[in-house]
Amino acid sequence: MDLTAPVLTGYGMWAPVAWLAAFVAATIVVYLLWKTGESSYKKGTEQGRPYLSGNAEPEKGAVHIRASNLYWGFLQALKGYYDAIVPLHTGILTDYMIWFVAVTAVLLVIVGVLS
Amino acid sequence: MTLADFIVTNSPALVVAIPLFAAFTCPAIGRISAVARNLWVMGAMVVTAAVAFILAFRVFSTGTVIYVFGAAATHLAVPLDSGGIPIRIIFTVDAMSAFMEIICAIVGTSVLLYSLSSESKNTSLEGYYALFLLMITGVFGMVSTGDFFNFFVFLEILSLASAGLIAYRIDGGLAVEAALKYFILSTLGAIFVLFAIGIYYGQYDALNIAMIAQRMQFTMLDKIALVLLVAALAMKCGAVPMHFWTPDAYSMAPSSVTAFLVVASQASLYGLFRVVFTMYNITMNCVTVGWIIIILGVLSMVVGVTMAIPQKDIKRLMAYHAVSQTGYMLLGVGVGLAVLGNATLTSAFGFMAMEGGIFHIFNHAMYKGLLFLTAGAIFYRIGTRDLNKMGGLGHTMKYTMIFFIIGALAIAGIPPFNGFASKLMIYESVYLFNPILAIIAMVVSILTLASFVKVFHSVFMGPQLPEYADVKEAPLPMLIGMGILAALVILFGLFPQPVVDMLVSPAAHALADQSGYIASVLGGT
Amino acid sequence: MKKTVVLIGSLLILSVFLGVMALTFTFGAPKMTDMDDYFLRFGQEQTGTNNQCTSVTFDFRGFDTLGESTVLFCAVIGVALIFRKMQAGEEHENE
Amino acid sequence: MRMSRIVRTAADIIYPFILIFGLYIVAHGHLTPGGGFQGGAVIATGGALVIVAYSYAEVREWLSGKVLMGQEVIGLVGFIGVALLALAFGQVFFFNYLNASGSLFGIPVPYGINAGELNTGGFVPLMNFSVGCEVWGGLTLVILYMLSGLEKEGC
Amino acid sequence: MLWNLPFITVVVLTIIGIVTVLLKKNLIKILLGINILESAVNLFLVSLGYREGGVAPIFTLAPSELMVLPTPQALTLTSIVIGVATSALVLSFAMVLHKKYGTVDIDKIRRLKE
Repeated sequence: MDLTAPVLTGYGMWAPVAWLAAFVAATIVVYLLWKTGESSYKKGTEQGRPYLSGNAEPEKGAVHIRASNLYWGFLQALKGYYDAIVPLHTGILTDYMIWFVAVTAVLLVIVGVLS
Repeated sequence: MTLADFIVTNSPALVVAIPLFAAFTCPAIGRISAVARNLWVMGAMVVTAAVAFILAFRVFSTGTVIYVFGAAATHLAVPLDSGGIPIRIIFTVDAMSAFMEIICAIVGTSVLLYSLSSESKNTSLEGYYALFLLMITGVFGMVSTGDFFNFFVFLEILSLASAGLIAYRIDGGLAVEAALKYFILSTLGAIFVLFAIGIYYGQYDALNIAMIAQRMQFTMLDKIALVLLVAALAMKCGAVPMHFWTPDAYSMAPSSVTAFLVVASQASLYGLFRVVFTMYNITMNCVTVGWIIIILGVLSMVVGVTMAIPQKDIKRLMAYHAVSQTGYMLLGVGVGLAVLGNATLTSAFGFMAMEGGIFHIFNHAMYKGLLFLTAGAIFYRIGTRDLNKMGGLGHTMKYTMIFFIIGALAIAGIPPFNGFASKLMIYESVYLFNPILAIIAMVVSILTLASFVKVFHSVFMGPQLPEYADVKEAPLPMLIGMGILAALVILFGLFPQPVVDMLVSPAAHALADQSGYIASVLGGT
Repeated sequence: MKKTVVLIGSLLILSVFLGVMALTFTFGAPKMTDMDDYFLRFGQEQTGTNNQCTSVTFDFRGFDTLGESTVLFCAVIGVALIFRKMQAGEEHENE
Repeated sequence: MRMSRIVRTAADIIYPFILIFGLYIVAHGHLTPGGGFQGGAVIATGGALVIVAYSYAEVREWLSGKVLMGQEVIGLVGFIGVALLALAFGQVFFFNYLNASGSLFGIPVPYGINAGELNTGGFVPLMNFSVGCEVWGGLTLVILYMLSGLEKEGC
Repeated sequence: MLWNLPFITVVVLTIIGIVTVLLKKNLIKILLGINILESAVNLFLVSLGYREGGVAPIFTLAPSELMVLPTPQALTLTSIVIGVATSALVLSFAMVLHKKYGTVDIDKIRRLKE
């Protein structure tokens, strides 16, 4: 049995090993290109330090971006959707059971009557 | 009869009997010493996994295996004097069941190894391990039984054991609240399932799945029973809009239990597929039911991933992702169901969609279990699940970070990990069925990647925070448990085609082939 | 308000379909009885019990009974875990 | 709190009869209505009567959870062991190897209405006994654990 | 319709149980509703197995050879025990929640949401 045979999806194919070989080759090429550039980087000089337009560098804990600050824009863009979908998750068990019974009823109508 | 023959002959019974016996004796063994208890439980789990692999090998090499409880011979499904009806409880292990058993064996072993150290500091652990083994028993029984009332019994075993384990850490009542929600909902679902069983019994006087399938006429009562079963089992596997118990239960349970709850929910998914494919194959209106499952799947994908993005609790976020990944399986298999009546479409893309969905079950069990275990390791070390309080753990927990990266890339469908292979199969076959569904699936995959980038950044990246300066790496058994799953994720990502050939494609064919299932139980028809 | 409408509607639909179910079955005359006739005819010789309910419960469907005792065991262990005496700091997953 | 002397004396007197009745139901499970679960439930009801008559603290002095848990484990292990013995005999799991074997519970029963013979039933009476033992222990244990939760609650 | 009265009773019991489960706010009453549903299912199973004029399927001094179907009674036995186990677990959950939250009102047990 050929381990590296591709997955034929009927529409295309997927050969992970070949993909990995191409990936490694591309990485080597990129590395060679990167080696050709001459390095003007000097350790321990001003280059190493961040330049915050003259301001003092804040200490480590302050620069860490907390999780709730990420994707603020995404949440704002979809605000209407989230205002609709989040309140559905009321922690009340009764609502959950009403959802269950209502879905059962809707499926009963769909399967029992319409088909 | 040598031991090997004995094990091979009785493997369908032993795969359930060994964990049952170990669970029954666990409270007594726990009295002796903790080491003896751990050795006993781990040995039982390893033996069970070995027997499950033997059974799966037998199934994949020689076809469907049946085991008749209490008959004169293991394969004597239909007594000679009974006029061609099966009267006893029959385990019918076909390729799909063997596939699910492989999943349960792998995840159960690694998760139990993980919990040996993650739960080591708690009280009354013999009860914990007994319930854990009973969960494993429930999954094995659900996926390998061929009797519908027996399926219900194992469903209840799974529900009670899961509820008891979700409430294991009282956690100021939060865990008990989550367990209560999960348990009352699943009890309601189980009552619906029992109603459906009564309907089948009253019509056909049969409890065997093959017998019901052979006598199926799709009357009005069968429609009602189908709806009850589909609703109950879809609720049990956490499909939107019946997914509300999922984030609560997954986030409040101990992480090892959560990683196995994923497999437990997929056992209900297996039950759903078994009902629609084996009991009502083409006697029902495949297009309607297929579209119902597809719509449930699309809703699960979209709502799950969009609800996951603003979450603050890491395990809750992963639980919403579990809902969203369940949608992929429902989508793939639903497409396969919708075109089941049409031979040309089925051969064109129906089987590919089903194979994608079934392969995704395997992959999802692996990488979602891995992600929950990494979340548990982080929680074990720093004592909080709040993403806003984390940061800079990559400096200290390097192996955990590597495992998390593997799992996150796999769930986001980044090549060359295993999530990509199954998602690609789903995308391309679903695109031939309906392009919009494929596009929705791709968008959901992108959102999954975005959400996990957020988690990775806020947990591992950034400067080392002063409060976590002395955090150590997770203990070794936890790392081993995670490593098994991570190695499987990479392995099945690199060599998907052999897996598809050996496991997934036989499973899909066994699922779609109703007459073969009936013939394997009732003899040639 | 919306909730009550959904509730009443689904209850009506459920009652209608369950009523159809109730009127389809005929009480006292089961459609097919072949499996149970087998139990009644051969149960005594094959299991040696006069009580056919017991023979079905413990012999023909004995595995269900094992699962049923397992369910009771699950409940007992679950209750024992709920009411166990917890040591300090055990309530969180933290070491 | 413990109840009055009348209730306690009545419970003392009634409990043996409940025990005998439950054991009768268990033992004749394969001949008459009843069986392991019913008999075990009856005996557990007697246990509940005693626990209600005397106070929880008093009952815990003679009756520890370990004993009941051991009883339940013995019942379950006996059940699955009786079923697993069939494998040891080279038979199928849950095969009724004792029926019509002439040995214990092994008298063959022909088809038809008969007066009932206690020494029949294959392994069904053994399973009845083990299940009765398990249900007896389990239900009493549930009551005891719930009362312990109440005690901790302080009400 | 009188000969179908048991099945109609099953429907009535089911609706009563679902209404109890969905409308009551007390956890204990919700559990009672679930128990009503379980008894409805048990009645359904048992009445499915009834045969006109049949006696209990026990051959010990049986009055006649015409007996009702034994299987539904076995299934009912199993589901009864499962119901007992369910009730025990839910009641202990309710006790712990009452101890921790100070209430069994299902509207107030909602610390886990969104």
